[in-house]
Amino acid sequence: MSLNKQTTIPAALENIKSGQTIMVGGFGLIGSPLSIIHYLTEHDVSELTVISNNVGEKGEGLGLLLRQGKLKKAIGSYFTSNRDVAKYYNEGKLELELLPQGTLAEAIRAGGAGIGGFYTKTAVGTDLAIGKEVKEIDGEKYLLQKGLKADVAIIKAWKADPLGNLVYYKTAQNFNPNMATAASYVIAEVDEIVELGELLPDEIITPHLYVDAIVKSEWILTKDGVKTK
Amino acid sequence: MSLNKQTTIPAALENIKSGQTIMVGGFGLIGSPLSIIHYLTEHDVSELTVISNNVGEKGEGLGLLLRQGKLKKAIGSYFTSNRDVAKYYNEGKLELELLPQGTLAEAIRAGGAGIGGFYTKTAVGTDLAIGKEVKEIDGEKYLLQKGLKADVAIIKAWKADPLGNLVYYKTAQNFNPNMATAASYVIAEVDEIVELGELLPDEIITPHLYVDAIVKSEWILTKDGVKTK
Amino acid sequence: MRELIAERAAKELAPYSIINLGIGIPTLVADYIDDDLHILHTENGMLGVTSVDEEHIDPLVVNAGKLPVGEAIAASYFSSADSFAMIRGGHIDVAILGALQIDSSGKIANWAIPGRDIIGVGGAMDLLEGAKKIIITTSHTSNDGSPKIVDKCTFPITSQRVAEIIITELAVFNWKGGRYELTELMGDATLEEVKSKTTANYSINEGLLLEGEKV
Amino acid sequence: MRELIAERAAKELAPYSIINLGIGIPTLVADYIDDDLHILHTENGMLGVTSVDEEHIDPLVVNAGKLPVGEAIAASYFSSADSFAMIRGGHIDVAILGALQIDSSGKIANWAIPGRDIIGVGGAMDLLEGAKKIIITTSHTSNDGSPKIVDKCTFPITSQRVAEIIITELAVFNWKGGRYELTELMGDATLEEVKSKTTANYSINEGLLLEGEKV
Repeated sequence: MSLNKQTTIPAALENIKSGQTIMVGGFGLIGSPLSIIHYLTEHDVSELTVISNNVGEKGEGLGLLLRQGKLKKAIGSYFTSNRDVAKYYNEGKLELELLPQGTLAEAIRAGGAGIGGFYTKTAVGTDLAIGKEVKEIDGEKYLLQKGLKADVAIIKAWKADPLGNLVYYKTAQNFNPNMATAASYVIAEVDEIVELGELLPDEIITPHLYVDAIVKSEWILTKDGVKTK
Repeated sequence: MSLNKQTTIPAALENIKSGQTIMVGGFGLIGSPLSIIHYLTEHDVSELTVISNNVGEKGEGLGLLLRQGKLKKAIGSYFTSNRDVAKYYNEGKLELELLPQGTLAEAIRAGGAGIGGFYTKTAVGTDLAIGKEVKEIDGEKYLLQKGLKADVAIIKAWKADPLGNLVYYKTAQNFNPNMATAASYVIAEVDEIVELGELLPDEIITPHLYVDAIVKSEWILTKDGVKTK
Repeated sequence: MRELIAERAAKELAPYSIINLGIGIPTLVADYIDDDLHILHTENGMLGVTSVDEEHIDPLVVNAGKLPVGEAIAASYFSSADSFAMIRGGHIDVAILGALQIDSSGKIANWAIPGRDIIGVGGAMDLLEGAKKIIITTSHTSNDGSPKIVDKCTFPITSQRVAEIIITELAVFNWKGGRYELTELMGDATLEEVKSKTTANYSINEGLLLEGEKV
Repeated sequence: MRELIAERAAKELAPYSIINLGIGIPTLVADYIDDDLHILHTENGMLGVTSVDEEHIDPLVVNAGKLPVGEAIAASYFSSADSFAMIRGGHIDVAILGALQIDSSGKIANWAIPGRDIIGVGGAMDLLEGAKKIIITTSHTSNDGSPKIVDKCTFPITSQRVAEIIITELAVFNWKGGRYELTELMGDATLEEVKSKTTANYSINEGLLLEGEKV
């Protein structure tokens, strides 16, 4: 198999355009594609809708793009830890859509799996159920959540082979494998690119059919914060 | 961790009672818990509803239980290859519920994941949509499928540790990891039980919290059919 | 005849496409593709299917027809739910499937025969719904000589979705502008022969018409 | 005080239960459990969480509070969707969570404060809905001294589901027959003190009453 999906970050970013919906992997900065985000700060793009658990942290990760005014809307579960989010939201500079974390993760999986929507018990009878369809199934109440899809997903993996098979590192996995399935164009930032055949069939988490481009990481999360490699 | 879930097949089978719904792993005989099924032929049980892609093959695997008259109903996607199924069905001795294979797999996953139901485009406008709810989401038609759950799941894995972490063998995986999540009591038949810690965190497919009992396989599928080990 | 159809179908496959092969003629397509350029998916849970020698057969490594297969480099295995997530989610480029009937509206019937017990569907509906492109490979007529490419399916349809390409031992049809267009005659087949064995409404590509027949 | 509550909560945990710990006091429970008997799940994708020495900290191995954790023997990692499938699907035995308010009907408010922007929920609603048993660990009153165990939550509730156990620095309540029962006084707390700091309707276990107070 001679196909090689490795490319540079700037080349991969040609696929991200203003007004698009972008999924961004990570739990805070853990497992977030920090290098791609760094290049996005220099990429001419605006009015993005991001689907990500958080908007990075204050002034870090996706938080950088927020401060640049590149984000129009954020769909996620926990925006509290980046205090800039409340500020931009109150100033009318950022729209927010808050989902329970499990509903968010499942909606992304559903989007990738061709599931139009699903019924969850989570959030039934709470303020997050306002405006959502309720259905009784076998005597229990459920909320309808539609699947989520994106134009582009930028994700972080540990290792890739040139064809795009991916494995993840411990709790840096989080939303990344789900987002890999749910976007029209998927860019995987990885720490290591190994020879074809080096990732064993049983250890591959994301099969290559989900991945469009592989780029090498340049910025990583260390004990002392985000650093260049 | 001193918990050891290994037990004997007869002891594990005490959890299977007449009238229950049982999920049975496997694609035909591949990845089917053949040893547990063998012991079930000697277990006093009847009126079972089985959820399984097929009813084994003719006179093999689940096909043995069909011939013993232990099955009341089968929910699956492809009953054609076991010709006994049509015979029992026509004689009114077996109820059938036919689902597209992807809908079956997703319904089992949903049952295990606390999803009450989901919308799929598969089967819209076909005979398998008769009597099912249709919903339009973002301009496209979808069918509602409820999640499936069972009282007991009998599955086949390759290796287990004593705590119940499981890994599967190649295409013998199929429905097994999904069924492991969707039953009140899960019995995993495995070819090998390894020391705690021998299965690496990154290779575990079914985390132990899904597994209630581990039993060693005695009958396996070989090139020459089902044989004792 | 079956080989001829399979070989022709293989020519439709773009490099590096992800392909799912149904049972029957579609399975034969595997013999005509370049393992280095095409990637086979099987819905029972494997990406990177290849052929296997008799001596290396593993009874636990099979395709959706339960036939032994081999493992290509960079292959992966996954659960049934994950496999159908790929199919339904639109991640399979091409599904090559057999058919009992195809009709003027592009609909396919390939899972059930009226009068017989309907007891199996397998992955047919998911594949027809989810794959980005559908190629139907089939004999042009049934064993009894009756047309399979008909005006309206009398067998239960598999999906509302249109199949883009039909390849038989006589002809190749492409879906275009709301109907099938006959784009190629196979072997020695003639327009007349195709016409006599096809009750579906279809157009004929200009290149296949004699000068006088063109509209 | 926080340690006292955490230590008491640990006593509620059956051997080999699968436990998810929320942020705050619940996180401290980890210090009082036996790693050989209890298994910790964290919703960001790990089963088999343990503590970690300063020198072995890996910035990419964290719990849901983004604090560094260690990997117990037989641990496993998984995606967010798989992790919440475990939670929502009823595969977590116990969730120990903090609360802003708990009311007479057993409902919990622990994700939003009226008047402040509602911009974070995380996994709170999933855990409260999906875990088999809920233990609430919280200070008995707010920083301003107002009761947290109230007649009716004035803060937005997290779920319609009832929390089975409440543990504070003053008391332990168990949900029983449609209301909370005060089953234990903590440290030197008295029935009077609990009564004065609790506006919820609750019953008192007979064993805690003096002979004359029993009904």
